[in-house]
Amino acid sequence: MPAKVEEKRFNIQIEDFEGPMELLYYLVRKEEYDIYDLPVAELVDQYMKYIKMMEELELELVGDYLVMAATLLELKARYLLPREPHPDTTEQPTAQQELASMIIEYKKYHALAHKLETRMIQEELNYQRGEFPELEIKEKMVEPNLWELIKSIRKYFSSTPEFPVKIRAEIDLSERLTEILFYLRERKKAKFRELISQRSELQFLVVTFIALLELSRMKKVRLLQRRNFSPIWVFLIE
Amino acid sequence: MGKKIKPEIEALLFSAPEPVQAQRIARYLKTTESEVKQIINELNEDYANEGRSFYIREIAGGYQLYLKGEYGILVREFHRLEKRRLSKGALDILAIIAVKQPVTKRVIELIRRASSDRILHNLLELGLIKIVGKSQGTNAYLYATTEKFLQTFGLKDLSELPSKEELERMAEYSGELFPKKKDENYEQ
Amino acid sequence: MGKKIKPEIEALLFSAPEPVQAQRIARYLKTTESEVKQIINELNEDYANEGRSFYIREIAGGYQLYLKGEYGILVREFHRLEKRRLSKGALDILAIIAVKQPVTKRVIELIRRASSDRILHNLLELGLIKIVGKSQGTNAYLYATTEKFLQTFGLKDLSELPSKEELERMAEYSGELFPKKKDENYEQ
Repeated sequence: MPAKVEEKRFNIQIEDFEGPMELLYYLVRKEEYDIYDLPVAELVDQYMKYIKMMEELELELVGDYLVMAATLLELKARYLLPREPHPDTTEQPTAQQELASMIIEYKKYHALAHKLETRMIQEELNYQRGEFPELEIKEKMVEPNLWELIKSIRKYFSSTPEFPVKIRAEIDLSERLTEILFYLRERKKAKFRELISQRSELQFLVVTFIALLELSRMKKVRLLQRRNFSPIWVFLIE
Repeated sequence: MGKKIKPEIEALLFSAPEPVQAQRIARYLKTTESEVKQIINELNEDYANEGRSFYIREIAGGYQLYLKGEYGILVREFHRLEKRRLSKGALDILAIIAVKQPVTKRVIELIRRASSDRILHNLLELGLIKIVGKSQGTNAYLYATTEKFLQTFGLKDLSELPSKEELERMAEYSGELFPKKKDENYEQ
Repeated sequence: MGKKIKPEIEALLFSAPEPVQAQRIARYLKTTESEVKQIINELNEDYANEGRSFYIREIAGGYQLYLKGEYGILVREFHRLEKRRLSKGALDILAIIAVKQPVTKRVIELIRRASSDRILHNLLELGLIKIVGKSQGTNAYLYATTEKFLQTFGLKDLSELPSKEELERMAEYSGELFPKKKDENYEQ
């Protein structure tokens, strides 16, 4: 059955990157970027290319990658957009610094995770005694921790079904892209806030963000923000 | 050969989750059953000479490492004193008392559908629950959790136990890619 | 006394399915912790001299009988024992918890930029992490590693892991974390 084969292929893809930070770090390595002088726009574009591919594969995990995309797009906007010199001198980290410290922070723990993995593999050859017949333990004993207590409480006092609820991406990127273009053709320009005002879900916001990035890459729109935290404007390029 | 095969047989028995047949060991180590049995005898002689507290016992058609009987009481008493662990049944009863306290044994047993005398007794002994009075109508003891209960589970007070809403949210753990509404509680 | 206490300590360790603290043994056998440790050393010397396939290992804050590593493959193949590996995401989360504990889900997710509910749930189920309370301000659960975590990774205690400061320092040497050259070893 071809569908099954497809599924397998997706799983391999998911395992390649356990999360958006690993993907981002992989891209930094692959492109040999200098962590202290990151080409923010380029890196974000690279990232977007990957998640677009993932979205096409309809990977379930794409949600986290989309949330990260929103963060990255915000950083990219701050990095690229012309900004009026700010009168107050309190130094805020630049988009470049923020992105770098995000990656460094993650990398610290990822390096440790790698060490742990090595130890775990070594540990696999260390065995303890196999059975303890002399203890005559009939009942399973557990460490009295809050998690075990919560599980017991849930057993008696919660009617919620145990199976996980799956929520899938239902907003189509290319559809959203066309919608934005139509909207801008009438008005020539719009505030970003306008474009996301119709619906309040995070997913809608993220897909809109990505659609705008795509349009800007295709040179169909231009993004402009006057200063940090001021409204982002979207102009149609004709 | 003989020098290597002895610790190997010991290793197989040491790590076995159940009695192992001599024949299986022989096949795996490419030797005969009688040699395996002979080495097991040698190991037992070693253990006796060296004053080890265990031996290899022939049981259920196979061989297994066993503690010598004379250490049985010492060891069982040691592990009985081990209060760091609770049975699932004990946790269940603690959960019911924590949520419904003060509560009678009857109510506990109605919820659990199992008799609870022994466990209630143990929990009282461990100081995790206490008797706080008697129920008006039936004159039955009312049980409640103690300070030690809070300490054991790392709680400041009972209000830190999950609310009904929290319990329900927890059941959806794998669906939280997108929160249903943007509420501040997301990601706590 | 010395003659009796040695097999007794051995018996306690032999029958314990988890690491036992020297202090607990000392209290139970009414002796000192240092004597217990010394006898454990003697037992290990005995085992080495007699060519035993196991030894007493210091692990997860206690002592436990372990098979020597050299018999690992032999034993694994005989019993067809398989150990489950953890995903990279689970390892990332364990690394964060190990260093920053006690820590909330929010902090973990800020570093990973990925929802972590499902993995946290699995790690709780595996007994590698535990909930140790709630954070004061936000009322969010605080996570910490368990003894089983130490055991799974063959650690005596948490001090064997690099501290927060050591990790900081590691990160400062950008060369170490971000070698200029692409190297094939990255993540296999």
